[in-house]
Formats: sequence, C-alpha cells, structure tokens
Amino acid sequence: MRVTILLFAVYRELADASSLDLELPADATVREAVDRLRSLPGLACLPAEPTVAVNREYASLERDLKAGDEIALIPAVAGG
Amino acid sequence: MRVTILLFAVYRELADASSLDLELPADATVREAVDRLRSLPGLACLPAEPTVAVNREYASLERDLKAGDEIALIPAVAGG
Amino acid sequence: MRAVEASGARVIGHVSDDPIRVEELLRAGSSADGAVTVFVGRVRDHSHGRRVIRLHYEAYGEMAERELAAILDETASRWTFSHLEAVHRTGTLELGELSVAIVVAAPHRSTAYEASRHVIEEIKRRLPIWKREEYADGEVEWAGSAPSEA
Amino acid sequence: MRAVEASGARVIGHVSDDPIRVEELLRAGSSADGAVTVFVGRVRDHSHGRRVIRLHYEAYGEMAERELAAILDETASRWTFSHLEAVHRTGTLELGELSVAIVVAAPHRSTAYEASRHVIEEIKRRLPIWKREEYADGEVEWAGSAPSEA
Repeated sequence: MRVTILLFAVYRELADASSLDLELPADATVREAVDRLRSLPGLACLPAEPTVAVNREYASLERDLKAGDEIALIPAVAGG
Repeated sequence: MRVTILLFAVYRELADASSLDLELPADATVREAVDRLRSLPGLACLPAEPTVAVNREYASLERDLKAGDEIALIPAVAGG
Repeated sequence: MRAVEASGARVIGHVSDDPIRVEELLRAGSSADGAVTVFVGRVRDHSHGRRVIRLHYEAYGEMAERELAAILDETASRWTFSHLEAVHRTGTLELGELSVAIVVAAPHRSTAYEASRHVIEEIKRRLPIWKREEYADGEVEWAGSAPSEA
Repeated sequence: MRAVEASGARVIGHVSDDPIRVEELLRAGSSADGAVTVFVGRVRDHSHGRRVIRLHYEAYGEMAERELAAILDETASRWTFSHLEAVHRTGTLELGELSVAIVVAAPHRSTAYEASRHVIEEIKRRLPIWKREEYADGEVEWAGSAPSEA
C-alpha cells in the first residue's frame, strides 16, 4: 500500500524534502514506516522513538496503517 | 491631644461626616479613639475590632497615638 | 504615579479617575521580555444575583497609592520582571468600563502570570477602595457592607 | 478560524501569518464578564545566551489548527468562561512582534488566569509549530533541535 510522509523543520532540511510517498506491506505499522525512512539520505539519524502524527493526530508507533494515510514526523515542537 | 479621624464609604454615610477632630488623653491608643467614636450619632454600630490605618498605614488597635495623627476607619475593602 | 527601580524593574502604580487605556499599557517592557500578561477587571452587570447598572469607586487616595506602591515593590522583590504597572480607577464607571488593569512584562511566562495574580489578590485584600453598586431597581449599596459584614 | 459553542462559551483558534492585533482581542466577552486576561508571547532578543535578531515559525498548518481547537475545547470543558481566543503566528517575525496571544473573558478572575495558563502550556507542549532562530552572528538554528535533542 501507498502512504504519504510529511517532514517538517529540521527533518525537512535533513531529508531535503517536505513530503514523499512510501510503498509498504499491507499490514505495516507506523514503526515500520519510520524504519524505512532511516534508509533515506539525511534521515539515518532519526531518533529511535520519534513523535509522529497519522492523519493530523498524534499516534503511537504501533498503530496499523491503511493505504492513503498521511504520516507526519514531528520534531521537538517550539511554539509559543 | 488632638487627632484627626477619617471616615470612608459606609462609615462616612453612617456618621454623615468624612472627617472630624477628636480630643484624647496624651497616652491614648487607637482603641480608645474608636471607643470614643461609638458615642457619635450613627457610629454606635462600629464593629468591636474595626480595621484602621494610622497615617496611611494599617495599624493595630493597641497602637499609641501622637498629637496630629490621622486615623482612618477602613470598612471592608472592595477594590478590583 | 510612581516609578521605582527595584532590581532594575520598572514599577508604576496609579489610583485615579482617569479612564484606563490598555492599548498603551500593552507596549510595556522591552525586547528582552518574551511574555506579557494583562489582567483587566471590568464592571459586570450583576452582583450576588442583582442587576447592576453602574459602579462608584471611592478611595482613601493617599493611602491607596501608598499601599499600591507597597504591593508592587513586594512583588518586584519576589519575582524577576522588567515592567509592572497597575492602575485602579475611581469615580463612576459604566458597565464594561475597566476598573483595574495589571500589566507584567517578563522574560518568562510563569513570572508574568504569577506576579500578575499576586498583585490583583493583594489589591482586593488591602487597597483602601470601596465600591458602591447601583442596581437596576434603583437601590444603591456599598459592596461588602451588608449589616452582618459592617 | 473556528468557533464552537461548548457550554455556551465562544471558542476561537487561529494559526496564521496574519499579524496579531491585541486591541481587537481585548473587546472579547460581554458585560457578564468581570475579568479578562491577555497573555502575549513576543519575539525576544536572546535565546540560550545568543542574540536573536528574527524568528521564523513553521507550522504543520492543518494539524496545528486541529490541535489548537482540541486544546480550546478541553479548556472549555474544564473551566467556565464566556470567551476564549488563541492565535498563533507563523512566518517571519521581527523582534517585539507577537507570536501568540490568548484572551479569556470570564465572570471570575481565577478562571481567567487558570484557563489562560493552561492554554499556553498545552500550546507549547503539543502544537506542531517550529521556530527557526536567526542570530546576530548570521547563524540560523531550529529551536530545540540541537543534535542531542533531535
């Protein structure tokens, strides 16, 4: 299945991309998507347990993905 | 000795006066001044322990007075 | 009006008939201050279940300014900020008018909140100011001066 | 923009490039509200000992608005107030410009302080917004993204 990855701030700069599509097995979890991202240039240093959102909501790394999901990698936030 | 009494808000209305002079013995305390005020028309109902200020600072009823002191009777405050 | 320099902080207190202009207060502080809190008290249309149409504030003016200055100085000795300003209105205030305003500009937000809260609590506790409430039914009463409280 | 009516409260959240106008926010609420708090965050000229000359805020826009709305709704379910508005800037901000503003109009001051504080703490904890700091020495860095924190 195909999912979309969104990258922000420092992650976006490291990957030199703000979004990309990923082809994953049908039963993949968020953690498997993140592990795949580590093989991309610049993202080898992703933390072991990065904060993620799925479809604009914070989500667990164990969450099962569906085709079309939008997975965002959320670096340490610094609003306010 | 002579001291000045200031009356505010509900006390002022009860006494129908905003200030008055009081002649007291030389060793009088604030409490004695307050007791004297109870004999005035309208002020018989002064509480047993009213809040007072002497020379613009909150003061104890046991404080000794000096000639010329300004004693204010402070009803329950309601600022803000 | 009063401005002291306690630990570098600018501290200003006022008790006056002049309307409160928050827009001006909001410019407080410098570019070292990341956080600013403003508290304003406004004349409310009700009090203990009665409809209020107007308020009259009476102050023991000289003592109120002195006591407000003491509150601000105490606050400046407990928290670190660059600017603290507190203003209390006196006289007649219509519904929605501002009775009090407190502005704190500080490097950190916890200070801006805590110092502001401390000042309003102390103002309510000790500033010699009294409020006469005018009700919709034509009656007038000193707040907090019901016979049992007098 | 978003306005819900949770328990009668008017709740509005924004994440946008538009400059924040506090004067307008201050008119919030009705004559039933005796207390109004305003918190504003301003661009500070220093960060961890370095001189800052400018900030750039980047947001995951759709999620940030959704998360801000969730924060405001949670706040409305915990405290009783008539108006809560929170605005967060994005884009480039110069020194002294407002990055965030929170206004609470409530019948009682404790609510106005506590709800405001809760909103800013939650914004800092969970709003997907990032800050790139531009320093006087020409360097640029994402706040909180030092290698050890990445």
